[in-house]
Amino acid sequence: MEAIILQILNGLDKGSAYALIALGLTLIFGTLGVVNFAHGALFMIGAFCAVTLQRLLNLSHEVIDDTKKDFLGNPLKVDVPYLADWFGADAAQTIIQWSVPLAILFSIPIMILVGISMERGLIKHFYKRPHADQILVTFGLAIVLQEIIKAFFGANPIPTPAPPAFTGSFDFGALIGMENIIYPYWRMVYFAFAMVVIAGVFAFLQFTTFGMVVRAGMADRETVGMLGINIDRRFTIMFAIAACVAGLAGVMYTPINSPNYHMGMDFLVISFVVVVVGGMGSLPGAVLAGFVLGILEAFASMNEVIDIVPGINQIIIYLVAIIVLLTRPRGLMGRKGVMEE
Amino acid sequence: MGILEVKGVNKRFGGLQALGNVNLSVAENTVHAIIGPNGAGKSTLLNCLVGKLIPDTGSVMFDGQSVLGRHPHEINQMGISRVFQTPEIFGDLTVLENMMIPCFARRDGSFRMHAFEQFSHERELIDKAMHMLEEVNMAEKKDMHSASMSRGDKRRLEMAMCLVQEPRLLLLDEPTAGMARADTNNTIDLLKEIKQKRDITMCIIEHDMHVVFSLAERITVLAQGTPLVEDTPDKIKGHPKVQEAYLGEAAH
Amino acid sequence: MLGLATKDFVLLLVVAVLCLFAPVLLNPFPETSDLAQFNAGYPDLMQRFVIFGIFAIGFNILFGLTGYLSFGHAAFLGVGSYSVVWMFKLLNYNIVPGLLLSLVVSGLFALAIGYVSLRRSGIYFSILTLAFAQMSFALAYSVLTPITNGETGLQVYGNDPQYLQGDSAPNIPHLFGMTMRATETVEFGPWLWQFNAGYYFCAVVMLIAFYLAIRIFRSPFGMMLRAVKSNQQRMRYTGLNPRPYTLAAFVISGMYAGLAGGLMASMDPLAGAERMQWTASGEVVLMTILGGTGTLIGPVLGAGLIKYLENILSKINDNILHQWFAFMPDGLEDFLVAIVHPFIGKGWHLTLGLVFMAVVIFLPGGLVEGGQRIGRLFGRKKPAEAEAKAAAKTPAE
Amino acid sequence: MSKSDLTRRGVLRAGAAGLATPTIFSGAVWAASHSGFTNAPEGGSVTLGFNVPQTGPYADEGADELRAYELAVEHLNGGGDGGMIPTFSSKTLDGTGILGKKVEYVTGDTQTKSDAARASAKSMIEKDGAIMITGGSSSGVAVAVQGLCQEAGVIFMAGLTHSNDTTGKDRKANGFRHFFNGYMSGAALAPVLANAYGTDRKAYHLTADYTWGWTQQESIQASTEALGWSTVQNVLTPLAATDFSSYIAPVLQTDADVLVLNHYGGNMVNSLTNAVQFGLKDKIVNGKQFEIVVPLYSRLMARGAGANVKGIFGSTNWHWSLPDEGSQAFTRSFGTKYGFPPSQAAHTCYTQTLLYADAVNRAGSFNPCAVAEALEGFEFDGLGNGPTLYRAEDHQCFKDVLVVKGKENPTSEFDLLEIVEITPVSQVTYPPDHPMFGGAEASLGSCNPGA
Repeated sequence: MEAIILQILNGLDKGSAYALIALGLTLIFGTLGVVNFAHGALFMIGAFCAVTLQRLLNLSHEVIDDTKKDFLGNPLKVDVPYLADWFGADAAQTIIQWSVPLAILFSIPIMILVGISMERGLIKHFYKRPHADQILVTFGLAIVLQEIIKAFFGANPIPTPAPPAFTGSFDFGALIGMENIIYPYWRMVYFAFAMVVIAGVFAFLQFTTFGMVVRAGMADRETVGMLGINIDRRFTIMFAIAACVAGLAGVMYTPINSPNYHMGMDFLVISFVVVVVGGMGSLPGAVLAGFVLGILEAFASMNEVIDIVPGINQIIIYLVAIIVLLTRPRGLMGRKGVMEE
Repeated sequence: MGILEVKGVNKRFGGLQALGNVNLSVAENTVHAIIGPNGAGKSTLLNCLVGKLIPDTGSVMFDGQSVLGRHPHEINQMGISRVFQTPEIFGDLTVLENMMIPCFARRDGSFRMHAFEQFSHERELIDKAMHMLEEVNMAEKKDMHSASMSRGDKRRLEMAMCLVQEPRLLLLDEPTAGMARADTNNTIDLLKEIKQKRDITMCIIEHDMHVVFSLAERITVLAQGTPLVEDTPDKIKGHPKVQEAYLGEAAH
Repeated sequence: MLGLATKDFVLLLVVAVLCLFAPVLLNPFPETSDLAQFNAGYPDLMQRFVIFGIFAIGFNILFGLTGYLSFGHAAFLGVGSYSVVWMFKLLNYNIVPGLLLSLVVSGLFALAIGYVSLRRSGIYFSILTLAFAQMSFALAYSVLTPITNGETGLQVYGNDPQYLQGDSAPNIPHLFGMTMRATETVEFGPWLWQFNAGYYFCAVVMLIAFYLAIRIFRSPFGMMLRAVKSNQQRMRYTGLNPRPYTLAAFVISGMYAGLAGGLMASMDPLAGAERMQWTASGEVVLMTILGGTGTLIGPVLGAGLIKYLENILSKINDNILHQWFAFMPDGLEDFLVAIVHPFIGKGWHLTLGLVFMAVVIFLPGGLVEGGQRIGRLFGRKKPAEAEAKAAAKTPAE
Repeated sequence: MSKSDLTRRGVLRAGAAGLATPTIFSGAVWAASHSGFTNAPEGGSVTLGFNVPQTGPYADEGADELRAYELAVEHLNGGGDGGMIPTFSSKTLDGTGILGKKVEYVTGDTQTKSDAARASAKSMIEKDGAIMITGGSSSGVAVAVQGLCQEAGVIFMAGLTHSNDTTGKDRKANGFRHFFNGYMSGAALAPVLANAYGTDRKAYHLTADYTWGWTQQESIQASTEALGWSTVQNVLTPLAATDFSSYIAPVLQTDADVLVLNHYGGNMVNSLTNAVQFGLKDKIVNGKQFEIVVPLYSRLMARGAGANVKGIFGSTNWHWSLPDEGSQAFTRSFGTKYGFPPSQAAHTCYTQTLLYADAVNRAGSFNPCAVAEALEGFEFDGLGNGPTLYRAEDHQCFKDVLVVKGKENPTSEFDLLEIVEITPVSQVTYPPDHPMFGGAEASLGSCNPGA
């Protein structure tokens, strides 16, 4: 029982990441009709916004400490962050430790800028091109973005810990009278954050005129165009929002797993699977599929399950995708005619 | 006994009764029109005839054989061809290639692996296709990229593609929808010419009364999924029920 | 000739001549020059060019003609490789049984996956094929290790049965005694040319595959496949069943992939699971689009370009850059090295990404369109590239 | 014309001056130049092939290997401070290259994929005339390239490869490994673990689901069980996994009190980070403090896990803080040139290059068979690991193994590990026909000089 509760928590947590990435992807892919292979790169850039902020806060000058020696036997040079000079060592320490939450604010304008320049500079010209061309250009872009990040930050993972207040884990078990149900704080934060972002995007699309127009555009782009509404600008904003969602998912993910330059590619395939299993053109479908696949993946990695079906943990997502697509032609909640030709 | 016999067909979509107890008989070698206001169930009925939809109850017999449960391509192979509301052609292919495909389909059936055969060896089919193109006055356009043609040409090509298969029943789904008056008249003339030259049964679904009364020998009026009356054009014109259900509404 | 229209025959002939003289043509720079770094005329890379050419030609039969974008073709590549190595392990090092088996096994594999995946179209089809291939990869890497030898890759061990291995037969892959690694080396002035048996074998296979592909493209069957891409609705209402046509195309292109995989293992008797990963599937998609989807020669060009960049650029290091720019003043030399540095060696991915973007932005029809433009620039059509594209679109007479 | 199974060139480059008169189809000259083995060097230089991951997850490790190789070439050619050459017990290296020939090198990208690695190695052999291939940062690649070098008839000096198979069931006559292996990690770690955590421990293993993971797990399980530990469970995790939470959570439900992470690289960083997130380090089970063990440590990767490595035991092939003369010389030489201390990958690659060069000098020939003979059973010292034996039976180096622990108070980003114990070589030695190494069936085959 405890094991099952824990795996549900794990599933919700994995699902949060999947859902957030898929949500942004489906806005671009299911809505704008662009097969965006660079979406994983947006997630990665988000994560590196957190790394960059951490580096910025850590900007230091060297102070020579004669009492210690470095590996070559010379006096040790100690890096002292400028922040420490300005606010004192303890305050600086606290600010640096809180770099990931701070990076949320830092990343939003950056991601919007990245999204807008990507859409205006490149994607815009590919709305009417075949999907094949979109794949080639966005894949090329993804590689270029990845390599730029690699050139600056290297290939190794970079630790970006959560603030001390959120490290460690919470004892659920004590709360409900069961043993051994503890769960990391930051993962709970991630889940809550995902919920807020998802709710925000839905509310935005549901309750604003902008959202109404975009939803109408999703359903029938030509008609909306004919109404004289400038759908182009709205699509740009849409793209920026999608980039933002992906970026925020990346920022918040950094304390869970240390970011590296190819983390986007790792998530790319999964996020396409999630979007398609959810059904093309359906935002709730993408979110639902994210959580369903997350939970199933968590369950499939339980020993009891692997003992029965060896290797199931390796293939569960793909197996589920096949079953869903064969039983439900347009995924869980897909609309007819979107990307079926 | 008509070539097409529809008996007691019902079709529901959720709570909506799209077709209610439809009976229809189309006699061989006639032009039969099905008219009715929007939402009367004309398209649903047509889709039941070609295998796109399966009725909940009832039977659809073509030449004594049931078409129900068969795939569209099987129904076509039985001798039913269909012209769509917006011309459905192979836009990426040339006009002649468009014509060749129905020729192959008629000769080789629904699938054949002719992967290593050559076009130049298919003289007979090419002649047949060219012949048909001449009949619809498109022979000189044979190498054109078909997607780049006018709508009227596309319509003519589509009809030629259907006719080259020598169907026994040709279904036309609003063949003049969205056309200018002159184009409509051309289409009417073309259809008349076609009818004159061969034995063929046509079933037209149409909105435009001008087309219907120019072509049809019998007319069925559909309203709210049920046939209202079936009669000759002259009788239909004056029929009070029709006036009320259809023409009356159209006069608004 | 050979049942081909003249222009197709000329294309085939040009490709054949290029293949024949590839060891010379791909080594344009004398060994002694600094530019020898860009020579691609060594056996392994030439083999890769033609093998990936086969892979891409086959993929194009499916994607270029029917428009069905498979994201799982690497699975067939892997299956083909495993088949060949298993034949090496069980029978002997002759490559013929293995290649035949790779055709059969990849065909059956494609039949099974295609039968299921083709129930859906568009992106749903792509994801189904992707899922099957990723499952194959994950299982081959782990649970199926007894069959695939997992991460290490399937290879021949000394204690394998090799029931038909004669004492005198070569202990490396061979074709009835002619080893795939046999190389004639010819020195011509400062040039060095390597004529490799394995490469020529692969080239012959590719020419046959290319010839068959032209025949398919120009056949009524090829036209039906283009009809599938164009309008499935009309096709059904014309009495044709699109499913067996797409399935046939899927199986044929799966067998091309299997053959390519088989050849890879024949040239180099090791079959690794990563050959089945999605990145490998994606690579052939990129090759095809890069070269020109639906054109005859495009996919081969795309395959060549990607493999060239991968194998040549990745080997250029700063040391070599300094040699190139050594004639310049020191400051300028360092500056140029610093400029070029990000794009070579470990940065070859960056160049690859930029090439993808540049091609798709400036040459919407892929490399073939580039060829056409050059052809137009010089006022006369280049037979190879220019006609390939035009031919694909001209009437099927 | 000459006929050969693998050709060489490089000659032309090196001996360019001698080619003033163009020779047309001068096959005879070619044949004469063959000394009965692949890529026999001619002229004044010899080409080595450095095949390391330059893209993909191990790119940083590959970059460090490449730095070490460049340093080694510099030292062999008489540049720099000579690094470990002066401390090396064999004194044949005198800064004049190898056998008097200047050392040149080519580089390639393995991408950490067997196919790409083999393609890269082949191009070095076929195009650049490399006489020896070295490098790599994973066992799959090492085994694949080793097999290729065996077929091609060149020597392969493995870089970082830790799987038992490399010198176990996949051992090859032309392949040599200086790096230690899974068995040695297990044998070295177990006593230290038993000492620190007691002999009554229940271990839970998470293992990367591929050959290296399995051999590592098998080794550590055998060594710890021999000292009284029990193994609660071994769970295989997919290589592609990035989030290990669903594998870590079940640990909480068992009575295990030690978690062994048989992961490397990105897998290790993530699984360790996740384990610490779940509070495993602070957990008390059966009245004992819960512990985590990472059998194979890499300083580069440990950096990715940040503070999570503190206090966690593992093993490593070498560490820059070793006090012996050789290690100090190498660290000084590397650190002066690049500004940071070398990694264990860099060390093993540097050492392998020196060992190869020395073997050629001692053999007096570049012929792979002669080189192999010179390396087989070679005993040496002064290269940072104390007295070392290149065992003839399986071409594995036998030397002391370092047991390390994540440092509590690192002074810099390079100072993450502290050496807990140097396990003597006698404790980690095993017979060549050990069942974990292919048993009696495993054989080197015979040396292949190519040509």
